Amino acid sequence: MSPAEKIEIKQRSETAPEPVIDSLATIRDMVSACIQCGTCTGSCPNAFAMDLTPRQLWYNVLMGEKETIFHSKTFSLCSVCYCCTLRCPRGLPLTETMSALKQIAAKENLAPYKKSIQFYKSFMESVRRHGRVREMEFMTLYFLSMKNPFMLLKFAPLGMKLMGKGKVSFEFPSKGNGALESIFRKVEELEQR
Amino acid sequence: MKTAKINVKDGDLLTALRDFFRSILHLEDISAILVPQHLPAKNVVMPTLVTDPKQLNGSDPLAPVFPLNAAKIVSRLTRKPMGAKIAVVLRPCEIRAFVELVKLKQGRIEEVVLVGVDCLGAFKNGDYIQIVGKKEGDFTSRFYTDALSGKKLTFEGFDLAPACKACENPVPNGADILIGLFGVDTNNQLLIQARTPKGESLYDNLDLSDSEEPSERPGAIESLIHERTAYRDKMFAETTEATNSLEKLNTYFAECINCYNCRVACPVCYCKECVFVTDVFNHDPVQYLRWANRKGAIKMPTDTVFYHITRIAHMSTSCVGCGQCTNACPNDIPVMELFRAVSYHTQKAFEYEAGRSIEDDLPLSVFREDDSEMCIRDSWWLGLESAVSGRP
Amino acid sequence: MYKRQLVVGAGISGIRAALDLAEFGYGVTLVDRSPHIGGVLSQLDYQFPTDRCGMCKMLPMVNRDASSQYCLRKGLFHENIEIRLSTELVSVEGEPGNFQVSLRGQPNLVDPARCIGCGECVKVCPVEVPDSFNAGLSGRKAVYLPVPHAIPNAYIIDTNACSRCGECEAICPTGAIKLLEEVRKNFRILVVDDELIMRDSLKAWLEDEGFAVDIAASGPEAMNHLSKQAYELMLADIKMPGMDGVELLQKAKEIFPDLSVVMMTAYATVETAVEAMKIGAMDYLLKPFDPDTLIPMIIRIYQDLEASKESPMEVGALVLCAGTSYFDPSGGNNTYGYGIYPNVVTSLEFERILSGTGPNKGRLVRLSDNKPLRKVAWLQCVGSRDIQIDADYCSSICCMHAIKEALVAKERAGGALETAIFYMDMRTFGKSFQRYRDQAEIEHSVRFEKGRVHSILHDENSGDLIIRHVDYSGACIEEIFDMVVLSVGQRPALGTTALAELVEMPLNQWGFGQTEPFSPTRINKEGIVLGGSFSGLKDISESVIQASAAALSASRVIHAAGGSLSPEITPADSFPDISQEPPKVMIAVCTCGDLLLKLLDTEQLIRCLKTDPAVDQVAFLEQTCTVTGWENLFELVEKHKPNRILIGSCLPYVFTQKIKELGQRVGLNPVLIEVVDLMLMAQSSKLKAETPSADEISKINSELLAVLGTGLARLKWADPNPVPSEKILQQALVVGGGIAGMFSALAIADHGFQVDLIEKEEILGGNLNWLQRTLEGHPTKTLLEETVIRVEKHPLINVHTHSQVLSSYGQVGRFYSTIENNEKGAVTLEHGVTILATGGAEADTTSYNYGSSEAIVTQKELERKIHDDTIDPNRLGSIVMIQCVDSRQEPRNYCSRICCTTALKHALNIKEKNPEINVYILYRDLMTYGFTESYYTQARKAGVIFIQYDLAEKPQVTPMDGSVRVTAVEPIIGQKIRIDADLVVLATGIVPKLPRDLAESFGATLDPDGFFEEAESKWRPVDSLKEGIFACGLAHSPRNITESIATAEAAAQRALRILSYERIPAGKVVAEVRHSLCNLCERCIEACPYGARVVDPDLEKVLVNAAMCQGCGSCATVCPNSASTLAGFLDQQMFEVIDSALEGTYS
Amino acid sequence: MKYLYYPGCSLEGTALEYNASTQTFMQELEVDLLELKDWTCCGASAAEATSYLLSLALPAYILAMAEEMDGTKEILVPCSACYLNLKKVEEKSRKDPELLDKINTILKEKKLHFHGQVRVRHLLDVVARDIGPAKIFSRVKNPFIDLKIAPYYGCQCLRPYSIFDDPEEPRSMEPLIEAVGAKIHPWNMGGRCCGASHMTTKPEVALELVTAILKAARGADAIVTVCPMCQMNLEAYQKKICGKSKEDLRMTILYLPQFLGLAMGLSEQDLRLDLNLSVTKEFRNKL
Repeated sequence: MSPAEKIEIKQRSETAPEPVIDSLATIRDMVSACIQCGTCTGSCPNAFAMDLTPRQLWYNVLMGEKETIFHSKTFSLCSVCYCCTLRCPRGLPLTETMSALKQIAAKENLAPYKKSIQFYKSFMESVRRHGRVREMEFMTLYFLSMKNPFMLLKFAPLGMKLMGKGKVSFEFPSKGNGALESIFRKVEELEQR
Repeated sequence: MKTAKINVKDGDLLTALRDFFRSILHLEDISAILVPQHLPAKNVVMPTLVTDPKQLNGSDPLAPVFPLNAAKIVSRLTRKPMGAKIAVVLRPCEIRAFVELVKLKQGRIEEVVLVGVDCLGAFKNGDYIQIVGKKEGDFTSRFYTDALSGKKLTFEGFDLAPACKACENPVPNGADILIGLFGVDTNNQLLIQARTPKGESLYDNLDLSDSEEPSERPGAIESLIHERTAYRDKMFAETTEATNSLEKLNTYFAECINCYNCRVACPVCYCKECVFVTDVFNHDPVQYLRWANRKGAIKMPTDTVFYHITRIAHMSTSCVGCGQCTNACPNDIPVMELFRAVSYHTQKAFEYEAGRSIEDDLPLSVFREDDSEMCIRDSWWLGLESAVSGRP
Repeated sequence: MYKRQLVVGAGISGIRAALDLAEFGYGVTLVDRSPHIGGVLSQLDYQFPTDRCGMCKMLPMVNRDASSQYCLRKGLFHENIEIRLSTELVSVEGEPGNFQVSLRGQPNLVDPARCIGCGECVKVCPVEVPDSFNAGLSGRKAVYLPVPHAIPNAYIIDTNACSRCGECEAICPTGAIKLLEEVRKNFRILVVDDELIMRDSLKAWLEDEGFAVDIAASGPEAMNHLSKQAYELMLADIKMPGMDGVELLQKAKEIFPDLSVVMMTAYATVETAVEAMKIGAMDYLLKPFDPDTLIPMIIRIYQDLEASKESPMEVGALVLCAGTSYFDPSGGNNTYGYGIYPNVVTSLEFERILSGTGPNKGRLVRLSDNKPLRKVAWLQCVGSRDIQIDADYCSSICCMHAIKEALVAKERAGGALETAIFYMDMRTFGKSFQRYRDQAEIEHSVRFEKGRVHSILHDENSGDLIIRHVDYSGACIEEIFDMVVLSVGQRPALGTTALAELVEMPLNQWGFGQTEPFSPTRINKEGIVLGGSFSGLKDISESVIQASAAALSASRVIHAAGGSLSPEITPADSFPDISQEPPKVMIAVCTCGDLLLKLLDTEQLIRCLKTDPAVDQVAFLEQTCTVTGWENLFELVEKHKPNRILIGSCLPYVFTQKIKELGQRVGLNPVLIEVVDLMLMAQSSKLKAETPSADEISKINSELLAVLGTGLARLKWADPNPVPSEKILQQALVVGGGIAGMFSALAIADHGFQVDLIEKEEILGGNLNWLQRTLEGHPTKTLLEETVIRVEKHPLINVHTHSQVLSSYGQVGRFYSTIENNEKGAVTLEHGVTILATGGAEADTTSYNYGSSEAIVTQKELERKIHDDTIDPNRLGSIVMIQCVDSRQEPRNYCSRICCTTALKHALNIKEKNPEINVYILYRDLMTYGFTESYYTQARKAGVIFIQYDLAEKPQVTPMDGSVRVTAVEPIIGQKIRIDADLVVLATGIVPKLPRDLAESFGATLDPDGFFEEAESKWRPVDSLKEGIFACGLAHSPRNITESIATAEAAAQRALRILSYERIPAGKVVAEVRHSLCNLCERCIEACPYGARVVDPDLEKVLVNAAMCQGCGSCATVCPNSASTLAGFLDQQMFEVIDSALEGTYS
Repeated sequence: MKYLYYPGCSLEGTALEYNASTQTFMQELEVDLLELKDWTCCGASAAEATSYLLSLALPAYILAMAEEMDGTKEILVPCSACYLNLKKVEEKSRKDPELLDKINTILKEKKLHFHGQVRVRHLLDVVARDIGPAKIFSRVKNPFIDLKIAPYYGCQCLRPYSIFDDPEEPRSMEPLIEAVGAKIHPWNMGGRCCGASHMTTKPEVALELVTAILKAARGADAIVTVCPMCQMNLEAYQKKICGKSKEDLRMTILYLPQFLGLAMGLSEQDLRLDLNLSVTKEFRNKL
């Protein structure tokens, strides 16, 4: 069900909407008791950088405004500090809702979030392969996936510094190698259902 | 506002006025006219209730004297239905006093037509007798000629009464029919104005021809009021200075003998019997002794200042400043001066002006249970205190 | 005989219920667990909308002399009310109409009868604790005054804080303090423990508390003690060698079944202890324990046992008015830094800061650094509407409280104060609230910021507070405030759960009292009713209404149980007529031990007093407060036979009853006996020297003379004539046969009085004829049917349908109303009181293109159409509801209170039938006050979309082909939205149906919106200023069914207070007219606020209705020559009183 | 005292010194740490951003492994991100049996079953409550009377589960810092978010947050942290931030065990102070 069938929001963004899976319903249930008091926005350390405030994001979730939601960078800017969750007078799982939106974006590989998605996916790929994560590998995977190896240069000074301290290793982690593959597979299997 | 002019021959205002009164009395629905007249005896001027037009020959609303404020008379005439309509010729302060009495349910306005004459002022009663007692002939015309030509109104060393000199209401604005002198070429004309619907219906029956108000009139009135206000403010300042402590107030009323003449003369003091002559102030003999004991000596009679303050408390919101109180005082206490000074502030505090309009509610008459902010006593004391202390 | 009634809780509703019952003639016992009456109101000085107090307006209006006319915040003195403070209800037995209750009073270590309030004890007390009266903002000693203003205001001792140092006991000049009560010595405790240290410390602790303690080291030794000496209580250890505690318990109980035993146990043997309770132990103590847990428990046991010795009190019904308490913001996620940042205060604390008796003496400065307040913020919904802290409800009162505080603070600051209120919805749902809010915003520039503030930052250096909030554009704004006030919400009162368990009443999910559907007061248990905010969250006026309704329900219980109906009026005692005798006064001065004699020159005093020939005798007596002293006085009176008695002593208020007795014994009308307070004078003289100088003595003499002189002056003029009374026609007229009218008619008829019930329509029921069910889901049909049957079958109710009142005149006790029936024509009914229950209706509208399309309906039409299936939610795709149609804006600038909940009701109902439907509610502020808030949450959860709109940009409604297009500005996203709806529902609000001219003919006035105008919106909410006229239901104000019933029962209660008397006596203080002086200027008629005066044109006289006159004195004030006078305040009398008072200041 | 020990990936990489100092510190206080065998990644913040189920399955796997271990049921976690991930599973599975079933379906793959019997403890929780300031005070060798310390808690050890401290006004580090003689820098940034997860993808946002924290810390001699992400964020970008804001915002950032360890007389080498990216000269001089 989409409650927004008969509602039209003007001043739509110019870019054409990308296909989005129609699974907003569960997410809407997470925030349906929202009374739009704005506590979340006031609490959010990253609100200053967001295009929609969290309050506006929830409103769009309630209204089923997929296109607005997935053109906004708001949820990708959530740094999972849980301030809003803690303070919401309705006790809504707001941080988890942000994550749920991230998950949709990741599943759908939505273009606006490419950077974050690739970052996380690279990380998880590293974990999947080795059981533990090694910064060097995962950063390389990330920069490669971004098809921009030059990005590496931006982080080079820090990387060099860390390498100097022996904190970034070129070795892959030895222990637990491949230990998590079966778990990843099973999760994927369950999520397909 | 319907306006007309009637002709005056040789500057004889009185004749023209008498003719006009006759024409009013001739009207079908006017049964009588109350007008000040020279009485044959002793050359005094008193209100007379006239039904026969011939009996208007001595009428003289311009004589500079009014031994009593006629509002009291009109109140007596109208307390209950009379079954007929009368016209009453009054000074502005009398009209204003009557308006107050109507609001106090002491008179009814339904059966009267108020005819007001521009007021040139008056002398104290005693002074007037002194002046006219020695004069041959028509003092009134000498007076109004001087008054209207702006000469100094001092006769035999007697000046106009202070109340009149301080009166900023020389024009009878509340009258149904106004007879205008200020700014009018009184050698030839008198101004007649119908100021109310009641006045208009009378006017319509009077065979008058419509005309314009002379353009000089507003200016003339304004300058007169300006002069009076200046006098008044000076009087307020002096009075305040003379009464701004309890001690000074005692001195101010030192000569008072509790004769209560001032309250009898006061047009708005309407009580059947003043509380000061009732048993409330008929103290036990032992009480006097106790008071005397307390201080070693007390002035007799007691309660003099208390009396005046109480009268101010009761009546200052309705005081029209006619000055009859001062007139009535056997010991020449300037009662009016203090009354007016206090009234000015109390009336201002309530945004009320005594006698201005029948429509304005009397102050203090509306009281609600949940309205504890302005307690009756508080607000009154506020006025008195500021008046006495001279603070705004 | 009249049954006594018990009112639990002496807050505002408890006082109201007690007064209502007492005025009705019941004896009432009013208990409160705190040491003062007034509840939280004793801490609140100002009430909106007047921004003043006004509590005194609750004082009885009929039979006024039964109650002292004192400030109710200071004290309540009614001859039918017994007040027991620091007292709790501990048990309830029996059945409705016949309960036996036991009460437990905290023993008072200060004897209130002896305490003279000198405060010497406070000076020496070494213990300082936070003062709860000032919400902890200031400190107080362990011995203290519970409130600064009570009368009598005896000091009390905080037993928890008191260190028992004895300093106060030593310094008390009247011996009023007894720290260790003698009686405790009679309470013997046996401590049995095998550990020596345990035995010894217990003995020491308990003996410190004044108990008599013996110790035993083993079971056999204990048995030995028990056989020799009677014990009240035994503390027995469980684990002892040989005979263990349980065995000891068993043996002891066999021989001494009445012995109370408390087991002492370590954690390991808790189960044994629980078992022990099954065989007769009363409780157990878990080791290790400290004195702080042990002592209160033992004292409680002691008090319970002492209380159980008193025979339980017989009462007819219980009215529980236990109130609520405030949320404590320091617990949980204290994001506002309450208790950490000194300038974050609660609304109650701010109230104390505003108060002249507060920690700042009313100066508007910060407590932390004395900085004057220039900018203050209020944060709403602290502890309310917060699911995280289990408060899915609105506390109902905080919005108005915050506005009031802002306005009072602004006034106090002379305008030099910036105020901002941060809120989610401004819940201005009560009568006149919306205009008050608008005025605050427009005229007084109180800033209203929509948005919830999540946390406060603190500037350590300046003490200022930084608030970060978000506006609609999403911009974050940081603002600095001097002080932040947290508008704390309501919580169940302390002890609610225990009380509920005691009377076996249910609590709702948040712990508040739960009443039966449609009843504001009744619970599932007959004979026990709830009043005030105990059953939910209410402001003063609703609490007062509810309390009166509770009084009615309680009285009904008595009636059902066979209580008598009309109060037995004791015939007025006849006393010898002394009106012709000259005054012969006896002055008796109580010397309070020898305290006064030390300060006085008695010879000189007698000489001075006797200069007044009215004074016959001057006597000095010792301790008139004691029985002996009083007997001495009686003998003197017998001997000298004065015709007036003046007593100089302390606390005149406690003498009322004694004076009555004395009068009866010596045959003197009690009005001729007067008591003046000498103690006040003795204290204020500040003279405590053992040997005062001659100058000082003469000064005290003249002060004393002034006090006695004023009393003498009053007494000389006292008028022994009987007070006038007015005859009452014991019948009522109820206008309007809706639910409110029917309920009030039933309430009156059930008390045995005849009622005429007038209904305009063909059938009874009013709005209930179309309503289907409530938000909570209760069907209204059953209620309607049952009520109509009860009304129609009631032998004392005459139902006049198809009838209207044409006109009415008269005064309380006898009104004449002309009723016109469609067929039968006009008849005139006579009645003693009138209840206006003329109801209200959904307002008509032409807004939003109403009428142009069938798809645009009102909420009422929706209810009907859903019921008769003309609207089928399953066939609709989307519905838009628009709230506040024509409401909350001029000219109808009031909230109709029910529309938001009605919208929720329908939205939830529709969503239930068709979950796929889209429901949009366009609202301004959602008024889901109280527990209805949870339905708002439910609606949100059900997927209803809420869109707020602003008056400046109202939604647009355009009928289209087959649908209705609604456009509105959505403020959150700041965009215009468009909804094509299948149905648009308008909430047009309620308009009253009482025509202004009819109201005026009854003598009632209407407010600007046409609702009934109360005598006083908070304290006399269902009364008209004109006595004998009451209103209820929608004629009074918009409200739901249960709230309407509350007003109906309250109005009935207020009416019954009059109806139950054949004649109602006026008060002693009544105005009179001295016709010979009267000029008929009628200023007194205009001045009389109660309409008690009329001018009779035939007699040409001004007449006063003595029962309606409240003795306020307005008439006497406006009358210039004292033609209008007030009994007891004659000019001469007042002059003499003033004169005597001056005596003291002149010399 | 004995705890299971889950260091997490960061402590093998960028936060080597946290691992080293924690172990040394605990050893000094006679606390045994039994490191989990074959521990795997908890999913960090990446798992939750990609799959809800995965974000629970990964930590559940770790806890299930922990349940297999003998000796104690308490698992000490120094990394706040790991702590939260593990805690979340502990809490959620306790409240939601259905979810627990689902998780166990996944763990079946590894022939493990999670019973919900281990208790996840943050390092700070253990230091503050189990060890306590008194014990630390008794071990102090170099009291830091001249130091003023800004305690920084970050988010995830406080929120959303407020187990051992106030999530809004955290104070648990203060008695510990005071126990070694140092003073507390008065600030209210201790629980503020540093934006760690954004540093790679949205550095402009994260830098803003870090700048605010560093500015508020001015006046302190060091910031003490309990999370490798916070530590890295606060120490690694100082140069960049100083350049951007044109202010000297350099600040020593130490892990809590490092700081307390120093006072207890442990060597800089043992505490691996050499691995810290930002220890100022001024701070060293005060030691």
